[in-house]
Amino acid sequence: MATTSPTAGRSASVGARVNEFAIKLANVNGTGSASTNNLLMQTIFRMGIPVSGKNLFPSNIQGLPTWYEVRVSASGHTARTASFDLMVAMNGQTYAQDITEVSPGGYLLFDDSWPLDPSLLREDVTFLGVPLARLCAERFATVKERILMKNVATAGVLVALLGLPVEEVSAQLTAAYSRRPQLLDDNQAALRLGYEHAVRHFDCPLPFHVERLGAPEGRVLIDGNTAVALAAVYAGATVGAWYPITPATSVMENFGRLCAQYRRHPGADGKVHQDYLILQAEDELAALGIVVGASWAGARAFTSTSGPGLSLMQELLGLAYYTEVPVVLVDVQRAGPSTGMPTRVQQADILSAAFASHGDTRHILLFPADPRECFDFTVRAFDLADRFQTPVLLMSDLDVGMNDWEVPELTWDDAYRPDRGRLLGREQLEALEHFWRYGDPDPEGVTSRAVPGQTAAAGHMVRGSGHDLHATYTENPAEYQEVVDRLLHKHRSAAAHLPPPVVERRPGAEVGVITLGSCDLAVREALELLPGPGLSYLRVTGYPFPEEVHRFIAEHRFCYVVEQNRDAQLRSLLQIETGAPGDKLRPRLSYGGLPITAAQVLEQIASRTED
Amino acid sequence: MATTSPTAGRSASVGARVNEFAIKLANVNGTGSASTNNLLMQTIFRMGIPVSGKNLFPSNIQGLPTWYEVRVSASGHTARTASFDLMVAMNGQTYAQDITEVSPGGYLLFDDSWPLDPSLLREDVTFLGVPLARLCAERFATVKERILMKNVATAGVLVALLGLPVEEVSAQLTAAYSRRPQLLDDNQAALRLGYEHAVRHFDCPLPFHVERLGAPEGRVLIDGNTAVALAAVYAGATVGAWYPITPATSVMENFGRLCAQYRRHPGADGKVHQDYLILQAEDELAALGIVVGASWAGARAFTSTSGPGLSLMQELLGLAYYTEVPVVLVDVQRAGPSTGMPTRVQQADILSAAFASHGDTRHILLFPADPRECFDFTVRAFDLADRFQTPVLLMSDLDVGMNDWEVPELTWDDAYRPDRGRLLGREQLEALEHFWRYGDPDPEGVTSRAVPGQTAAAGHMVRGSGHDLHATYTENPAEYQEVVDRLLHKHRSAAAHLPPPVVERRPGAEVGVITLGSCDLAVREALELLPGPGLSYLRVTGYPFPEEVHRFIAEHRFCYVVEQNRDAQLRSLLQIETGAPGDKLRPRLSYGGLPITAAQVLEQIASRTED
Amino acid sequence: MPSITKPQIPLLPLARNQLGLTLRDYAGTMSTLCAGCGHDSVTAAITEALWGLSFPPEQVAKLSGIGCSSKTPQYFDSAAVGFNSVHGRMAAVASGAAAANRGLVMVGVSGDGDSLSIGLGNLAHAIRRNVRMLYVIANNGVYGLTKGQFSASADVGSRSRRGEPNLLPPVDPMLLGLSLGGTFLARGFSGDKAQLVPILKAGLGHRGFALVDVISPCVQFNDHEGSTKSFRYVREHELQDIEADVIPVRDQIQGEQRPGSVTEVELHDGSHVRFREVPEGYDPRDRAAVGSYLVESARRGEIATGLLYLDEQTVDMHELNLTPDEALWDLPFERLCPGADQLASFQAKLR
Amino acid sequence: MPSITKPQIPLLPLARNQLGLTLRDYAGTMSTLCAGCGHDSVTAAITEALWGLSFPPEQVAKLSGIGCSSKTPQYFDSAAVGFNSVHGRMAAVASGAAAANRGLVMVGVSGDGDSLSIGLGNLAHAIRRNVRMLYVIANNGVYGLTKGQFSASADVGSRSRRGEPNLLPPVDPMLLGLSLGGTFLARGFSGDKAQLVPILKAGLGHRGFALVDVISPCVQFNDHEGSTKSFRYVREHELQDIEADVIPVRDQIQGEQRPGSVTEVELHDGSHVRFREVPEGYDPRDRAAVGSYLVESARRGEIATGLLYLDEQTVDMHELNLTPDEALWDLPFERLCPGADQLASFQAKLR
Ligand SMILES: Cc1ncc(C[n+]2csc(CCOP(=O)(O)OP(=O)(O)O)c2C)c(N)n1
Ligand SMILES: Cc1ncc(C[n+]2csc(CCOP(=O)(O)OP(=O)(O)O)c2C)c(N)n1
Ligand code: SF4
Ligand code: SF4
Ligand SMILES: [Mg+2]
Ligand SMILES: [Mg+2]
Repeated sequence: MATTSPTAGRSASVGARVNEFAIKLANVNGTGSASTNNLLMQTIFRMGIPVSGKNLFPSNIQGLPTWYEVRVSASGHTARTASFDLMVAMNGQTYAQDITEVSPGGYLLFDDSWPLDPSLLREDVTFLGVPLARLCAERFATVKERILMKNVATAGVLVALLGLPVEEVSAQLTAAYSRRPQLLDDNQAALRLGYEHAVRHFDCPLPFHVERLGAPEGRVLIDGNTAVALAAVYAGATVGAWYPITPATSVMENFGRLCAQYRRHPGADGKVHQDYLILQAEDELAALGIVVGASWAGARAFTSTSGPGLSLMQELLGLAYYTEVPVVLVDVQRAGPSTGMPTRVQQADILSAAFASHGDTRHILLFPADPRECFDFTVRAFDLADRFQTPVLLMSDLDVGMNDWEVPELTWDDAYRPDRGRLLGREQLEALEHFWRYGDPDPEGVTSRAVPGQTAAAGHMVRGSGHDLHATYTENPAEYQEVVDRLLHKHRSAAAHLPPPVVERRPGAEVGVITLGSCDLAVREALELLPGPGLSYLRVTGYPFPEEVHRFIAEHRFCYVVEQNRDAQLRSLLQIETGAPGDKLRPRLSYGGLPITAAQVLEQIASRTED
Repeated sequence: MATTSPTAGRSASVGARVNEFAIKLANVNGTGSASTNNLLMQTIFRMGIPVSGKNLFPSNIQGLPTWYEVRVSASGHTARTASFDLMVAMNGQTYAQDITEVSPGGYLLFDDSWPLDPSLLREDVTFLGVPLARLCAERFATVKERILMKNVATAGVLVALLGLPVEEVSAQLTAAYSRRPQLLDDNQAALRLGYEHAVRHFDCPLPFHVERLGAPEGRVLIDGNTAVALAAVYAGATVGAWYPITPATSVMENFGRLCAQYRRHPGADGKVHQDYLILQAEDELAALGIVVGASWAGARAFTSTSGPGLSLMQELLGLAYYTEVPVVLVDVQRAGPSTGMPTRVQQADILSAAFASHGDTRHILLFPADPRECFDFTVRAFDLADRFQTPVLLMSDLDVGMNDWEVPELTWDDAYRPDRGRLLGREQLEALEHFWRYGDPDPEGVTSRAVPGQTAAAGHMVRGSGHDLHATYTENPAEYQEVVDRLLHKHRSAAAHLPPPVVERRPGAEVGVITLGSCDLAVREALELLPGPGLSYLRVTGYPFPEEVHRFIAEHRFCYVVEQNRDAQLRSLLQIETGAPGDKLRPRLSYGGLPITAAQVLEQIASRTED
Repeated sequence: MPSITKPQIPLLPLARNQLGLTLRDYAGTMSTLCAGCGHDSVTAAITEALWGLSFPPEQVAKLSGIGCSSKTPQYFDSAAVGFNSVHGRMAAVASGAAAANRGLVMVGVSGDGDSLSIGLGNLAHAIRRNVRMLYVIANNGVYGLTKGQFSASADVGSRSRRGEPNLLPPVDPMLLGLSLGGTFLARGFSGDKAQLVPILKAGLGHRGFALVDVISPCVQFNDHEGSTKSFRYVREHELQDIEADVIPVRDQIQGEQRPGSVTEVELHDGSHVRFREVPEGYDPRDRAAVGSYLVESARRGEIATGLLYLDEQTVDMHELNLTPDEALWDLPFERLCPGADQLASFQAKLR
Repeated sequence: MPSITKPQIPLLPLARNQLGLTLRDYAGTMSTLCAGCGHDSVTAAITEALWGLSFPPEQVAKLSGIGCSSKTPQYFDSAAVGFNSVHGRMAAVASGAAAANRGLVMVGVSGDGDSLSIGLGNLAHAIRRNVRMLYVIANNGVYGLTKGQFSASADVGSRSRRGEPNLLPPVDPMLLGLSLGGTFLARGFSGDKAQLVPILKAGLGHRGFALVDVISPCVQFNDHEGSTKSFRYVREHELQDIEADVIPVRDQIQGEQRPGSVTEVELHDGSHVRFREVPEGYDPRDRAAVGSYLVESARRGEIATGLLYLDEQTVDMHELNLTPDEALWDLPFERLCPGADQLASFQAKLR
């Protein structure tokens, strides 16, 4: 990944731009800056202005650099950008790097309690010094208070600089700390401290700032992992098993919190009962083992993990595939290989997920592009897993999963009932002439399923070893093949049931762009900025690929395939499945670990249209 | 896979054919039939006639059906065949199936101590009844003797029927049991019993039989797992770690036996020392962990496993890839998915091996076609792993690994010295200006390596997390990418160092056949039998694919890709790597678990040339 | 014909249990293990225990990993649904099944390789979770199915068929279980059904994880001189300490009476376990003493058998997690899904 | 500036060891752990132990898994080559490194999550193999790096930051190690360097697997009221039983003298370990008694610290496998390769 040119994707100089700008806050982790970040995001969001926040945090708990990027875009371009109109440079360790990311004509806010190293100044940047540490030291007694309140004071400065409604911000603080009066006082005081200092010393607001557009009607700020957890509650999952791993941890932690909220009922005995069971397993093998066992016994069950966990789950994924046990696995992808960068994003588990496990194995994948799709696709994942009696992997990523995204409100149809597929109840089983676990397939290759504990006639024993229609062990080629051929047919049949790909054809476009997941916004922004007749767009939402994907590729002279990994994994899968030649699918890759920007997409497409 | 038509690949009726026929022995496992099988194979082999033996055994220890197939072919066609001139039907459980596999005009040998169910007779087959059980009951006292000796008596019958030199067979028994006179007597008696009965009652030899061609000069009968183990000894591996799994178990068991033979030396203390250390690990994760640790500390180390183990090794393979630690992993493939059919063959771990582990990870693979290549490629695997500081996976399979193959004698060049690549010794390290573990790459992207325990200047800490040139943790995109980009370059550079693919171009051939590993003989036989101008042939021997593979595909209008898996895994890898469109690479698949036959290849190619 | 006669599970065709079922109703398909394999006796004992406790055959869930031992669930209770999973993961799979449906009678069968090498971590944590199930280790000191490598329970000095000695100290599942807070630890011998069946019954009645180590000789690879898990060796060295007879409240089952003092413990399901303690004062509820006892008897080269440790105080996974009495998998969807209105209110906070 | 001041390893710049090196020569890079993290004290103690035993800094091999604790090998002995491997597999990777080069001073640092949950099986079997190494568990009862979930060593009733109680019984690595035939089991507290450094030295001198459990509080997620692994809790409940001072033959190191009876044990490297036993008659070589003692002290809510168990009779992995004295990795190729003639004779049998 080349460093992004500061001009691409944004206007070159910072004029008086209302509701179109980006700021970045550089901090040290563990010092309480997160609340400030949220305060800003929330306020802007509530003014009805499209906004996004990207949290770039280290794989460490305290003391290392952390950044928060806020992009405000009335035109709806809320993909990550890499050049900033205002840098809030609160971390000395990264100052030299941070200053380079300010757009020409932009601003840098720093703490002038200490002098700035003059070698770090830039001619084309306006430096705004505020003696934040000194102000806080004067106002607050303890070191801890000073560290925490400096963040709020900084927020106060930004409220003034960006034209945010200070009363609303103040009201938010009041709401947040209503039960802790001392903390509330401190917060309010710190906010004023920063705010008033800024108003006194600077021309507020800056040329770029916000102006209210309305209320965020029908929109919410939510992260993907929360959305997944909500979906698991709504889809009726009762068993969750997991092993902590960044950036997937909050999926199951949120599921637990939501279940505690919605699934605690008083039992017949008067005690509170919990209509769910979450097991923090000893490792990822056990986590998936538990899910397989629970699903086999009839529950909707799921696990969440990230790359290293996915690697550890390979054997059990193969088991679930071959025994035809539903599994929902949420893979919140991070940068690999190996432990890689646990707090950075990539979409690099695609091949590993599609073909997870040795032998001829293939799985259904879903690729959500934002938290709303995380919600919808997770519900869908449970239905697909049940219907096709097979693992379904929701391929989320750190950007979607852990950052707050502004999306249309999640909706729910109370008429929804789980599609449990061919899972037979006791009565159905008793009515059967015979029960063959892997016999009598429906046209899509699905056979009927019985869980333990029902009726003697349904007795059988599933196994990961070679088996025939009755689930009996076999080494007979024909009996063995009958089952694995059906598995392939079943897998292909699933394509028609996946969420349809998102397609936007430009009239006359000879060239297309194919992408997936969290690349969506950046690619769309890039396409708008691209000169000329424009490119058609297709966002893949799942694997196996529906017919529409094949058609799109066939229709275009060639397609760029934009994805966030080094090895062109989506492109590889497209090659295998569609048979398209390599020169029809041109990889455009971004894999530095930070969410992809329109500038990166543009640069790659614009500079190498020939190949 | 359609069932093989009995005529394809063999002449329709059984005439007087010398040194061109196939027989099959049906038995029950655990009854001692293996020694008979070996006796027959060995004798034919020593007569200088090309011969192959396929052991089809169940995943069980005692009491289930087991078969042994012997194919004799003066013309060198020793791939498995599925139609037999003589069936030795010693297992009542499988009789009904066995009778169907006899070629029209063929023979069936059975034990007529009991009457045969007349419904199982076939008009076009000659039935040879020998009262084996009765003969043995008369001659031997204990049940155990009777069971065992019945096998030898059967061998005696076959010696007569097939025209084998009875004195040579007898001499073999003498050599084998020289230290156990009672057993020897029994064996000789049983051999005579069967032999003489046959000579008395049948026209011996049968129309198809053997005639000596000479001595097996320069050829040996050996299985692939033994060859791999020998190579590990010869390449200087000192640490082996493994977890038992069929069909890989005998790799490490043989390594242990060979080391005990060649690597026990008296130490300075007068005690016997073992210049090797084999650890039977608690699981495959530990086995590979041990190999990674041993290699990191400088030893040539390796592990052997099969599919399920490969799945469990995914995470550590990614670690070795990213930390650039050499690993030699022998994957003796069996039929999947999941536990699959542990005693049946497939080539279905290709994708799982090539992209083993989450994130952007890819490995070097080698595909041996026979035990001799197992030997050569394993030595090469150690050199490649050291040179490219990365895992190398030898993709053997059950057919190559566990069956005896007749191959040219293994050869060894005493001038061979391990290519340890850029592994620096103490002096080299001390002479360095600086040691950067991942800096200063050579043109192929390889950097210098230091093992622990050498010199303070080389101190560093490798890690599976994001790192820079110094092996220091980083989350910086540019630093991170510098390393992973080099890894990709390194991987590609390895292509030129792999064993060259085996290519036979037919003049004017527009169509090619691409295959790999143990498909070799069957495909070659099929190509000879194919009418018309003929097809060019390429056998892939490794991944990443050398230039020649790309060229071959480009040169032909299209290629069939013949492999033993359901999902066209080699074809998929070829698509990804060469960019060839789907219709240029036409999958021809065989995956019932028995070694592929020429008839299967022919049928597939002949019946569907259009697609 | 040369085919091997397979051991059949001995049937008592006339005896009927409380459900009116005979042993045959709890039978599985024919075993494909080696003639004389100890595992077949374990199968027979499990069959008898299930029948004896009058569980509806279809209420049972059978689970296993991979190995000769792990094949055996196929050989009992064909009316049940079973899962022959992957090597070493049965404890995890069983935990999930138990989570989904607490009404199942969970029977897991594993081997020493399956449980003590590849599966050790997962077994350890299933013990900690106190998943309610009977977990049988058919322990032969070898990997039978892969042809006789030493397992982690092979004793030091034990010799393989090829004559190589085992070098590593054995893992004793009882000591291991004790160190991990196991709540039911018992050991039997496949050759002593009179002792084994009551132990299995007690395990099936235990409200928690019942770990039963059954010494089950491999006639193929570990039943020769030099092996410490052979029939002869076990017969000579077995130290029959404590016995447990389960007496379901529905019907008193009389076990063989043997001399010795008796401690009676009530299980949570209302049935009673009686210990006949050979050592004076042996208390299966005294963790520290049980540990010393196991260490000491191992040091004497003896195998302590019987119900060795019992803790009926610790609650099982479901009680711990306050799940309802119903099976989770079968809860009505209406009770699980908060509905559109709740989703709207939840999102009100996200604005 | 708002950056956090990191704890530095306290240096004694003037003191020199037998190689003439100062503590600084055994230092690593600056820690990035939280200010006040117990793990930094563990690092300091390891640094001091290595220095004190005068190992050449480059002779050390540092290994770890994944977690805050597993980051620490970076923070000592920069002259060594280290391997920060993957979660839970350090015991296996270390086994391999030790196999390849028996001359290395092997130091592994892991966490309770790394060792007792995901890595439990592999740790157990490294203990069985008796790989010669120092294996430190920096034990804080939580998963620090993933932000505070309970680990397998969290005590029952211990509360997370959010106030949720831990429900499962803790795994005590000492009891676990004992049940698996561990040969060196010791426990210290990161806050008591006077006791910890001698324990680590003893472990480094042990000819076998030295498992050292160090209670090392997480100031971020497990140092609040309700946690049983907090500084305050440990200080109040620690039961300092036995102490070990390593006295290398080259130079007598004086530990703090405390009252109590002394048992002197000679280690294989010729150094001596002395135990000051608080309980009358405590014998660290009596496996059964140690077990009861650990169970009993845990029952009293006390943490037994010190050198708790020692077995110097069992040989280590290399001795067991009869490997030569030289490092395997460095054996001359000529000694390893049988040569062309042998290959020909071998094949003579294949004809
Ligand atoms: C992941 C994996 N590794 C290895 C194997 C091969 N394997 C099958 S059974 C077995 C050992 C079985 O030993 P044990 O559990 O003691 O059962 P037994 O056969 O002795 O009853 C092994 C290693 C496998 N099936 N899966
Ligand atoms: C396979 C895998 N699963 C999960 C993780 C995420 N992870 C990183 S550290 C950690 C736990 C660390 O706990 P512990 O070993 O106790 O170390 P501490 O941070 O408390 O020192 C986990 C679960 C991972 N890196 N790899
Ligand atoms: S090999 Fe051993 S364990 Fe397996 S079936 Fe035969 S006797 Fe039983
Ligand atoms: S989170 Fe806890 S364990 Fe991790 S560095 Fe901070 S204090 Fe230490
Ligand atoms: Mg076993
Ligand atoms: Mg911890």
